[in-house]
This record gives sequence, structure tokens and C-alpha cells, in this order.
Amino acid sequence: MTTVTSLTRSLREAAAQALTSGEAAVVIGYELNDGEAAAPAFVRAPEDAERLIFDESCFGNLAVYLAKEEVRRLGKLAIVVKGCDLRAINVLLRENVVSRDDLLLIGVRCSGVGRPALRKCSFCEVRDPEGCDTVVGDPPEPPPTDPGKRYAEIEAIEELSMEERWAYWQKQLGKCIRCYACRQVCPLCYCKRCIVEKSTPQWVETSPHLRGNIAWNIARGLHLTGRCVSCGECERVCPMKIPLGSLGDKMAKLVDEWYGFRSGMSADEKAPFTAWSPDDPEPGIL
Amino acid sequence: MPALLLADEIGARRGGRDRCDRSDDYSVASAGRHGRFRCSVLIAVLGVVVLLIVFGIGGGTQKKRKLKAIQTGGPSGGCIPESLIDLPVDYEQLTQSGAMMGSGGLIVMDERTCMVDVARYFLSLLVDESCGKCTPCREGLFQMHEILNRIVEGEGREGDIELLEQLAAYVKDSSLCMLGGTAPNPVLSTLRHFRHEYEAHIKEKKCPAGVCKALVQFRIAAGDCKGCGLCKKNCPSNAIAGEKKEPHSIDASECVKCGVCYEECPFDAVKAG
Amino acid sequence: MSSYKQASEDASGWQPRIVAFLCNWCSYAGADLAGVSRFEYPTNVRIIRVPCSGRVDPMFVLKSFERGADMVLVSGCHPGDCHYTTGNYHARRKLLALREMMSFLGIDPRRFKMSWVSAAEGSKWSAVIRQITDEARSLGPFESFPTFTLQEVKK
Amino acid sequence: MAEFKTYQVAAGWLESVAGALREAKVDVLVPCEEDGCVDLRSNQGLQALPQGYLNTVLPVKRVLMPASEVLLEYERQSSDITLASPQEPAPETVVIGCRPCDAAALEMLDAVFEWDYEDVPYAERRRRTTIVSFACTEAHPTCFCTSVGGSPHNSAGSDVLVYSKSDGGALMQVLTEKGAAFIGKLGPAAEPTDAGPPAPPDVPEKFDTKKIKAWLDENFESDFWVDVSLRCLGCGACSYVCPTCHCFDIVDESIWNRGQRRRNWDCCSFALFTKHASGHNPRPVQSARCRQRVMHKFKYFPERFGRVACVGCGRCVRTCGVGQGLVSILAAMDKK
Amino acid sequence: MNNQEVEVEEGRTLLDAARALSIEIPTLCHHRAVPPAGACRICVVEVKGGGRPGLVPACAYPAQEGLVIETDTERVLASRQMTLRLLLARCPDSEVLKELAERYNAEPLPLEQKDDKCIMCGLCVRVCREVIGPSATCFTGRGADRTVSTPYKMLSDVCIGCGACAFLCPTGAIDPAEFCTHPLEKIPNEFNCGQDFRTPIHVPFPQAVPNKPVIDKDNCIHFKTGKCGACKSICPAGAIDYDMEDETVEEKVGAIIVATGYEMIDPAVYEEYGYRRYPDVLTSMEFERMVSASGATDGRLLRPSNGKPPKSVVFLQCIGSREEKIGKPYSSKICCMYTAKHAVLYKHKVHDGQAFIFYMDIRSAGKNYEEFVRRVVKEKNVTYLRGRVAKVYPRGDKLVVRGADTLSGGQVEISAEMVVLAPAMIPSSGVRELAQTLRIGYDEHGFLSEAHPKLKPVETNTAGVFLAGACHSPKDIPDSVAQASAAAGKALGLVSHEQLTREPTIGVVNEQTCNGCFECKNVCAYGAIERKELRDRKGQLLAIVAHINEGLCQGCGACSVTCRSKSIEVQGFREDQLFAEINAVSR
Repeated sequence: MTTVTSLTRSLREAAAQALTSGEAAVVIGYELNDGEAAAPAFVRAPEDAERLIFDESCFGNLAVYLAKEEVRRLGKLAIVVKGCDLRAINVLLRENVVSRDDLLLIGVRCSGVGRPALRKCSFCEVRDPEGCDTVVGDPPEPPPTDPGKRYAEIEAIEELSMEERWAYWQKQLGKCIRCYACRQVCPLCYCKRCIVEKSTPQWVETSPHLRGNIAWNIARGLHLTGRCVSCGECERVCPMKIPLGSLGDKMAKLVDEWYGFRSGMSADEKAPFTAWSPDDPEPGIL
Repeated sequence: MPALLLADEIGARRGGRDRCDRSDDYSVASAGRHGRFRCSVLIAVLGVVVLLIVFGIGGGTQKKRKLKAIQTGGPSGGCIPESLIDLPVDYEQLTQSGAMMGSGGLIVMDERTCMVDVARYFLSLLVDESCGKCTPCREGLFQMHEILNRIVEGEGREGDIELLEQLAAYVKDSSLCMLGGTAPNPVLSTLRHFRHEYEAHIKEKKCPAGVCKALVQFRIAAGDCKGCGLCKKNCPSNAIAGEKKEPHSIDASECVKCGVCYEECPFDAVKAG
Repeated sequence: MSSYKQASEDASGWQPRIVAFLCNWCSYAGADLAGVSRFEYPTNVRIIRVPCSGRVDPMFVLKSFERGADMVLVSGCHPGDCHYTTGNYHARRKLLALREMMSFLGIDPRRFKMSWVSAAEGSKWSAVIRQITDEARSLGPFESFPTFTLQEVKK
Repeated sequence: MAEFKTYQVAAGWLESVAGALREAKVDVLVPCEEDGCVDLRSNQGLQALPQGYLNTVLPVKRVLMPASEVLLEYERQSSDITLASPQEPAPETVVIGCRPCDAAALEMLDAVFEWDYEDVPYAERRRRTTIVSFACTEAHPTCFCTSVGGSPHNSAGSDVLVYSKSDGGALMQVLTEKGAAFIGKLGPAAEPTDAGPPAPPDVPEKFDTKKIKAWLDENFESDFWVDVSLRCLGCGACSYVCPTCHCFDIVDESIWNRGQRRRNWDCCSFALFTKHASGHNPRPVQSARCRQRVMHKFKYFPERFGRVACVGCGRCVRTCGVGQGLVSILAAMDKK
Repeated sequence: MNNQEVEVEEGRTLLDAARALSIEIPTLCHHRAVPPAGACRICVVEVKGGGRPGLVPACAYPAQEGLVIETDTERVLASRQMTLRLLLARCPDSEVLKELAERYNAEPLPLEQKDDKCIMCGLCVRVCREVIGPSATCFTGRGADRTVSTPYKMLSDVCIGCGACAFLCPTGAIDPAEFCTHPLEKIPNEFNCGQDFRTPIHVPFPQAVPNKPVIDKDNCIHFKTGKCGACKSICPAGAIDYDMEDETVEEKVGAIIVATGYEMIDPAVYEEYGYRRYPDVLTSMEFERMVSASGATDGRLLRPSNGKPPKSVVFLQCIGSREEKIGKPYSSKICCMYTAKHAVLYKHKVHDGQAFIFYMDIRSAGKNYEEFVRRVVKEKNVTYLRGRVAKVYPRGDKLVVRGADTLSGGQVEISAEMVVLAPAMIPSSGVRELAQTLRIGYDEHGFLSEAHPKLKPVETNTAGVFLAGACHSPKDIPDSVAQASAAAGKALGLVSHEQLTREPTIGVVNEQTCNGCFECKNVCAYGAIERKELRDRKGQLLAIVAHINEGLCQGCGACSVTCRSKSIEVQGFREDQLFAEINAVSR
């Protein structure tokens, strides 16, 4: 715990510094919510920096706020990022959602969050965020699990027969009530108009029936292919506990295996869906 | 025959020509590399007449032979004839007469010296001295030397003298440094005072002094020969025959024109021509 | 009975319905050539002409299934021959991703086909259609997919 | 108006009554746990109720007002068009094991759907649905029913209120005719008793709705809204899990000659909720939407129906992915 | 000078002064690139006043205030004459000297004649020491024995082989190859197919445009060693600038015409023809250069093996073309005609020579082409043999060409002194990269694709890019010129209008919903996606969104699919249109 408190202390210092120096108008970080788990905090005055904390309850990916209109109105943004969150920010930078100049990155060295630790943390390779303006915290412990195991969950599902998979997903996607928490919490779902909101033509039906839910989740899955950084937020916030993360992971696995691409590792990569190579794999094309 | 080398004193060398008037004596050094010269060193006062140096101090010519010419000033110096024997030795006078003070050397030559040969000899030194940078000195001297060579070889042609003069003037005028500027002097001075010798060489194919081997025949004047046998003894090719006390004679077919007999004969019975 | 599947189950028996998206420059011309060259192939295919296979959005394919297609085919120029130089490369990545996701969700990926048919390959076109039509027949109606159907309507 | 009794039943009552009801082709909905979430499910081989479950993910609302329902269907053949409404009426349904707060919420839904005119599909289901709610034996920190005029033993909206006993038996308080009919299904197993209900668990009051109403009356325009809404991501989770939220969207899904008109849940947190065809949006930003949600529940609704549109089930607090606690917001207003 | 006032800047010489007055003064040992020496004395002039009178070398004598100079006095002329005589006596064969002697009528004198080439001007020594640097050469010996040589007359390892000495030598007396340890590499003349050599500074080829010399950096001593720099000091126009860099010039243009031309396949891959193994086997291009008057042999046709004119030549067509397996399937088109031309040229060069042509088919479609071929056969009696050649191999100093004559149906063996191959035409190397940059198509061979084989043979898939010549397909000159004119016309047609007419089926961006992520930009094969700033009335930047350049967009729709917010529609293939088509499937 002492490391965490010292971490929190240096975090508050960094935030206060950013606010006093005017480098940022607001620091997006974490604060204790009703004395319970951490929740997003928007610190606008140096003295309020004392509200900020960082502990293993800070699993939320704050990058989602970078695209929110009312947050941007506050002025130049500083944001507290874990290595995994930084991957999302890299994608946002590449896609011109934010420009690095208007952004102050306060990196946090992280040895895993969540009680118990989230699955993504167990093989996290980006515990030490790179390319931030300031980085706080002690050097992180190495991940307990071999990063190669990253897609273990997916492989488990892939091993099922097609009928079993269909049954599984029919049940899971059948639960969806289309609250769009998955979309709203996703840092990369920043579209001014989501495809599901396009009514002429209506590619994705808004009704929460299986047909609409499949269309919605496939559309979302494909729109995130080569972009999803597997932060797992969608799965976390889903009130119906649908294993949405595995959809993103599946596509991450695909682009990793087929195009040797992993999203968000840098800001200047080209997404798989905007790149091509003559010798891309094309199994089963007649 | 004495070779007298005049030299003005060190200070004068350093001070240059203008201060030499005040110097009144010469340091004299021995030198000479020609077997036929006898060298001696003496000191003389600037302005003393040649006559005095040669006959007074120097002791005259060998065997009292007739004085022919005096060469002064080192290789690029010039020759003055016997007629100017009373010329005072100083810079201006020497230069006017076509010679020069130069190194201060003074060579006395008697009637048995060929002036063409002398010019050729000095020029050969200068050709070697030339650095070869500028055309006149390099090519000009070379050509003049060639011409003199052929004259003493008896192959002189009509116009060689004019050609020599032309080249000499050119070299003097156009050369880069003073070596070239003075190098023609031996030729020019000899031509000035002994042109007839050149002409003799070219036209009559004769060397009046009997030096140029290609042009001389040695014979013994029976009247003068006492039959001492000295010549016969010294002849390298046994070309001389004759009994003691009898006039000797030279077999021209055997004679190599070394001139030993000519030199050695105490009675000057050996004649060149 | 309003689902087209039931509707199509008339005396002649069920016929698979195949939606084919053809790029204008290669496959559409290839299909054309097949016709001109009098190559025969089943009539189950409904052709939708698009400028380029790169114009085919995965949503088109999905919507075709929703609308009751038993099989969807996207056909374009051979790699490297794209009239728009790279359209088919983009199509290849996006549409194969769709197929992989379908298979992950347990939606039979054999229902979705891609092919490269050039303007000169009339024979290949008819061969492709014959092949996939047979396969569609053997697979039977795509019932597992929640197509657009009405409930019993009370008259 | 008949006087309703309280009954006492022994362990195993649930199994027997469920069985009996199923015999009678009645749709029985009970909380079931799957993939870590408890929800009402029907027609399952009834397992034991999940032990000590707090509440179902989705409220009873979902039974009477499904997330998506077909309002009508049409089909066009050349010129003549067939219109149709869904074929069979809603089945007889008994919901067993919901919480008093959810049941109480039905009164708000009733108020809305039977307000100026009767909403046929809702009313139909309401008539055919019996609510057997289980009184709470413990409270969760996020519960605040007492702050909005409810209680762990609130009987409002229920037909039967069940006080479970540790031995598996229960005390059943019948509240309506439907409730009496339900007890009837138990037959002799249910013996009338005079025993009173146990003491309810303590749920601390967190704010005063009167003071909040007063503050809301004054503060439509306030920076407070922006500050508290910064976190809000604008998803619909809180509304969808809310027992009283009842906004809906009507969509047509059709293909070339036929289609469906559906009623789906909608939510005032969505950016599109108020977007006009013109493109104009009266609530262009999230703060306006958050305000609307609070205003609706604690100002407009009370003004119209004399009670707040909140039963304090605490789902919104528990569900929100970014810790956007309605309670803390209300408490903050209370302080002002 | 010569009674004319002349002013030259401080430090200039009398020679400069004279040149300023365009008074002609001959020089031998002087060169503006090299410090003066005043050695040859040909440039002597006479100082009449203002300085020590006498003859001075104009090249070295500094001009001074008040000098009075005569450049043509008797004395001067006499001196020059004698200098010339002497130098001529040394170098009787020197053209320069002869020419000067002529000018100064220096009639020769009976001087000792030498047979030397070097006039001891020392330019070589000085340029090497003062300009280039290594001091590879020097004078050895004195006086008449003076010669130019290397130190200790040893082979020089400091010589960098720049050849400046040889370049400056007025009498061509010096050749670095003789004293340089490492032989100077000669640069083959690319234009003449390496049949002769060129200097690092060269005009690429006759009629080059612009017809100006260029420095070949790879071979230039200055760029290789930082030394030399002779050309800079020599160039009177001061046109040489080593600091000049290749620069990328950016131009906004309305149209691009691609005319990258062609290359020829390397016939050496077909070993049977013995190209590169036997010197007398040439490509048609090498033959062309050899018979060209501007070529390496000044138009003389000579066998590389022995430099004699070939008595018989066999021409082989279709080397690598019309060859499915190991070559190119297409016909190179031009070979039939130029081979016929070459046969005629050969006949003109070698009247009694015999010419044979092996061909597959005579492709003489074109105005007067067939007539020409006929004439070649009849009047020039060139022997045409229909068939392929199996092998070319040497016999004695000749080559034996063994092939089939399919008309007579027999094997033929021809003993030839020269064999000329007509290799297949292939697109210029690097054309693929260019095509990808311009986003235009190309076939498997690398020939650029036209927009439509019949209706748009000049256009490409990318609007505004046109094709001309062999980059598109094998073409002869008239065809290339025709296509080039058409391309020029098309280009002018584009830019000469107020507005551009395009197909309507192009993309349109919905600026309200565009996220400005510009993923569309990455997939656009035409660079048609531009950034557009949306501003409010006050000019406040609201957003940067994608904008499609209607002139460039070809309507492929890749952007539309890539756009997640569905903010790009392709007119004519709009989403609602396709949606309706898909719906219709359910009928």
C-alpha cells in the first residue's frame, strides 16, 4: 500500500503542477466515489488535486473522455493514463480525435488493477507507459502470465463446435438490451453518428431482438477490428454481463495473426483496414 | 702559365660594387682544375693594370710564350685580348671590354690557346649550370654548345658565327635569370676579339693555336730538332721515329694528336698546323 | 406464411437464394462474358453490381442474410488487377474479417463466399456459381440465422 | 372490499405452487442466476432461488413493458394491405420473488400507462400478471427506498408480499384478489395466521425529496448540472435497469412489402432522444440530459402524479460504469 | 600598352591586361587554372617605361601603375621567333608549335634537332601540385637534361588519375597511365552502348535537351576525392558549381503525361545466341549506335573482335518476344521494321556483304511498311529466313548461326561475321513504382494500363494522367508521336476549360457526421481526400472534415466502406440504393 500512497502523492503533485503552470485546464484522473471504488475525476484547481488517487480500483479507461464535447470545452486536457489506456490514446491520436499538442499525458506505472486483478492485467506488456509527458510510480512488476496466453479465452471459444458457439452467442447476445453502455464507454466509439443511429438505410436495427443484436455487435466488432485495444471496458459496464470483450479480442487475434498488427502500440501505425499487402492471406477465396 | 685569381675582399662582396672603390687589396685563393694551368694566388690593388699582374706579380707566361688573352670573371666572364694589356682592373673597364670582374678569377692565355675551344669549354660549364626552366637558357645554350662543338670538330658551317651571335643575343635578352643573361659572354667576347679564329676554324678548317685536334697536323721542323728524343720517349703511340742527334719525324698515320710532343719539345721544333 | 423461405417452398421444391456482389470491371464483365459465351450456370444467383469489391460493406452481406439469402458471394478483380488498383485488397481484409467473425459467433462461414473473377473468365464465373449453388443446396436453408420474419398475423 | 388475511406456509411451498401454476399453463417467472446475473426467467425447470440475491438485474418493469414488443404488423399484396396485431394475448403470468421496490414501481408505470388513456398492451399484461414479491431481509449500501417513501417491507404494487423464514417456510401477506387467487393455488398448505411480519432491515435515509424538489424548482440553469454530468457517458444503462423509467421509442422494421411496428425501450440520456427531424436538438449536451433525468423523476413526475418517480432500488448506482451515483447527486442537492 | 590605356585589378598580369585589350599574346606554359611560371618565354613583351626596361613574360609580370608595354616590337618578335625555333628544334612534331611558328613566321634555323614531345612548359607539374594536389609529377635533371617525370622516376601511387596533366598538356606529351600505379578506370559511354568512353563531364547524348554537359558525380574526381576542381577554374563562364544539389521541385499541375519509354530485355539470358560470350554478337541497339555517324566508330561498321567490316551479318528477330515460356508473350512490334532498316544500312556500309534475317512473321502493318520490306528483299537482296535459331557458336574467327528455315523445311547453317539480335521491348525499370505513385494500373509486364482498350487508349484510371509511347505498349515512332499528340491534346483539353467535366458517380462527404479521422484518406487510391475546415460565421474553426476532390475521385467506394460513421456516399451506388437492391432479394 505504501507504494500506492506514494504513487498517489506524486500523481497529485504532477496534477497540481500541470494546473498551476497552466499546461492544462483540467486533469482527468480518478477519485474515490462515496468512499468506495474509484471513479473519474475532473480536477480544475490545483488544490483539488488532493482528490486524486491511484489504486487497484482505478481500472476505468479515462481515454473515453478525450472525445466528449463537454469535457473538451473545459480547455486543454491533462489525463492520467495507464499503459493500457495509452494504447487507446494512441489510436485517438492516429485518428485525429485529439492532437498530442493539446494533450498532457500523466503516465502511471501500473502493476495491474481490479480486485481481483483484471484478466487483461495478468499478461499486460505495457505496464510502463511510454511517450507520456510525465510518468509517476515505481517500476512495475512483470506480468505474472505469459503474454502469449493473451488469446487463451478466445481459443477456448474457437475450440467449440460451430453449433456450440452459435448456441453460446445466441444466449449471450440475446440478453442485450441495447443500452449502448458498451459503445459509450468505449474510447474508440467516438463517432458523431453511430452506424446504429443511421436510419436511411438502417443497417443495424435498433430493436433489442436477436437479429438487431447480432447486427449491432458484428457492426461494432468490425468497426473496432484493428482498433480495439482490449481494455475490456465494454464487458465491464455491460449490465447484462455479456462477454463483449471476447469479440474485440477475437478480431485483435485475427489482425495479429494475419497482419502482424497490434493496435495502439504507437500513434503512427496504419490500421489494418486502411492498409493492404498484395500477399495478405486469403483462405477460402475462390 | 699562371692562373691568377683575383677576389675583392669579403666586405666588398657583401657591400657590393659601390664599396669596392674603397677596398684596396684582394684576397686571392688558389683554384683551377685544368691540368694545363699552373695556379698561383696573389693579392693586387684594385685598378692595377693587367700587365703588372701578369708579368709583374704573376711572372709572365710559360717559356716566355707570347701572351694571347686574359679571361676574367669566372665561366660567364669574358676574354680580353693582349692588345688591352694595360687595361686597369676594375669593374667598369672590364665590363666595357666585354669581360667582367665576376668571381675575380683571371686566366692568362698564351699563343697556344684556342679561343673557340676556350668559349666551348666555358659554355659547357654553363650548359650544366642551367636549371632548364626557361627556354632560352635551356635550349639556347644547348644549341650554342652544339654549334661550338661542331666548329671545334672542324664541321663548322657558313653562318654558324651569325647563328651564334643571334642565339647569344636572344639568350642574353630573353632568359629568366642572370645565369642566362650572362651565359653567352664567353662566346660573345671571344667573337668580338678573336672572330678570325672562328673564321679560320670554319673556313680554313684550321686551328691556329693547334689545340682543336680535328684541325691540326703535328710535324717536326727538321731545322729546329736537335734529336733529343724527348718527344719520342713521351709519344703514347710510338708515332715518332728518329736517331739520337738526328732530326725526328712524325708518322701522321700513327699520330693520335695528343700533343705531348708539342708540349714537351724544349726547342719548339714540333709545329702545329 | 410470409418468410420467403416458406414462400419458396412450392411444388418445385426449395431453391437456395444467393446474393452476389460483383465489381463492375472484372466479375460483372466476367459474368457478362459467361452469358455471351453461352456458359450455363444455375439461376439462383441475384447479382448486385457495385463499382468495386472494395465498395462492399460487411453490412451489405449481413443485411443480405437478414433478408433471407442462403449464401452471399462477393466477387472482384484478381489481386493486383483492381481497376481502382487497391479496392479488392481492402475488400479482402474487411470481408474476410467479417467471415472470421461470423465463424466465431457460430454463424456458418460457408454461407459467405469470395472469389476473384476477371473480365476474361466467363468460364470461371459459371464454374464458381455452379460450385457454390451446389454447396448452398447441400447446406439447405439458412434457418439458424434470424432472418426478417413476421409473427403469425391475425386476419 | 374483502379483508385479506396473512398465511403461513412450510418449506417447499414455492416448488409446489410453481408446479401447480405450470399445470394451468401459467407463465411463472422467478429469479434465476446465470453467468453471475440474477434475472427473472420463465418456464425453467425451477431450481432453488439464488440464495440471498439482492435483486434482479432487470426490474419487473420488463415483464409488463418488454424491452421490445411488436405493436402491429402489415403486409401488402398488390393493392390490399393486411394489418394485424400480435396474435395471442399476453399469457397469464405470475412473478415470484421480485422485491417490494420493483413492485412499488408498478404504481408509477400504471399512473403513466393508464393516465390520459389506457395503453392496451400494457394494461392487458398488467391485468394478467400477479406479483408475488419477497420482502427484503437485508439492505445493500446502495439501497435508498426509505429516502423516496418506500421501505424494505413496502407492500405497494404487490399482490402478495412474502416474508421468507430461515427454515424455508414463509409468511404471506395477501394484498389483492389476485393475491388471494395465488394463495388458493397453494390449497391447504397455506394456513391463515395472526403472526405479524418481522422487523424490516434498516435502510438509512439519504436525502429529503421535498428539499430536492424545492432546489430543482429554482435551479434549472446551474453549473451544478455540468459538474455532475462530466462523468456521464450518456449510455442508457441506468434507465434500462430502472423500475420506473418507461420512455419508449417506436420503430418500423420492414422489407419491401411487409413490416412490423415495434415499441422499444428508450432513454433520455441518449443524444438522439430529443433530436428533431430538422436536426435541431433541444438537449444538445449531456448535462442537459442528466438534468432531464433528475428533473423528470423528482420534479415533473411529482408535479403530475404527486409522487417521485423513484423507488430507491439503487440499480442505477450499482449499474453505472463510471460511478455516476444518483444518490450522491441528490444528497448534494439536499445539502444546498 | 601598345599606346592604349588599360586598367586591370590589383594583382592581374600583363597578359590579363593584354587580353582586356584583346591584344593577342601567345602562351604555352600559361593556363588560367594554374599559377604562372614564365618559363616558356613565348609571351615576352617589352617594358618601355615605368619599370626596368627589357623583355618580361606577360603571363607572370604583374601589371603596375604607369608601366609602358610594347607587345610587338622587333625585339619581342625576334625573341618569340627564336623561342619557337628552339622549341620546334626540340619538338618538331608539335602541332601547337608549328601553328605558332606559322603565325610568327619563325622560319627554322640549322639547329640541332631533337625528337621530343614535351616542351617543358611544366603545366602538368604545376597543375598536379598547385591545383589537384598530389604532386605526382615533377621535373628531374637540369638544363638540357631536364625532363618531366615522377619522383625517382618510380610509378606514382599518389597519382589520382584525374588526367588533368594530360588535359592541360599543349603537346599531348603526357599520359598518366604511364606513370600511375593504378590504371585510370575509363567510363563507358552509355549512349553508345559502351562502345567508346566518355569523361565524367559529358553531354549525355547528341541532341540532348538541354544540350548541356553534366557532371557524373559517381566518376568525378572532385566528388570522389574532393581534389581536382580543374573544370571549375577552367570554365570561362564560371558555370561549374559543385555545391549544386539535386533538388525536388514541387509543381501544381492539372495533368500528367507519362512517357517513360522502354528498355530491352537482356539477350544474354538466352545462352544459345551467345550474347556477351562472343564479341561479334550485338544487340540491334549496339548495331544502331555503331552505324550511326555520331556513334563510337563514326558510323564505320566494324567487328568488335577484329575491327574489320563484317562480310556477312545475320539478324535474329523476336529475341525474348512472342516467347511464352522464357520470355514475353507479346510482340515487340518494332523489330521487323528496324531490322529491315538495319539490313539496308548494312548493305550501304558493306556493299559486297551478305545479310540474313531470321524472323517468325513479318509484322509490317503500317503505312508503306510492307512496301519497304519488299524492297529490302528484292532490291537489297537481303535473305529472309522464316524460323528460329537454335544456336550461335564460333568457328574460327567467324560465328556459325544454326537455325531452321521452316519454309524450305530444313536446317540452315550460316557462317556469319556478325550477329545482330532484336531483343524484346520491356518497360523502363522503376515504372511500377511510378505507376503506384500515380495510382495507375500496369500489366504483369509493367506496361501501363489505359483506361479502356478501345475508347480510352490515352487516358489512365487516374483522371488527369495520360500515357504516351512505349510505356503503354511496344510502339514505333509514328504511333508514339500520335499517342503523345493525343495525350497533349487531352491534357490541354483538361486545363483549357473553366470547369472540369467528370462522371457523377463519385463520393460525397456528409460534413455533419464526418469524424475527421481521415481513415478514408488512407484507402483512397487517388489521393482524392482533402482536409476541409468547417468554420462558423465568426471564422471559428468548428471541425476539420474530409472533402473529396471531385476531379480526382473515381468512385470506387473504398472510403465509404471504411468510414465507420457512414459519412461518405458514392453517388449512383448510395447506401440506400444498395440497401433497396438487397431488400429486393427477399422477393
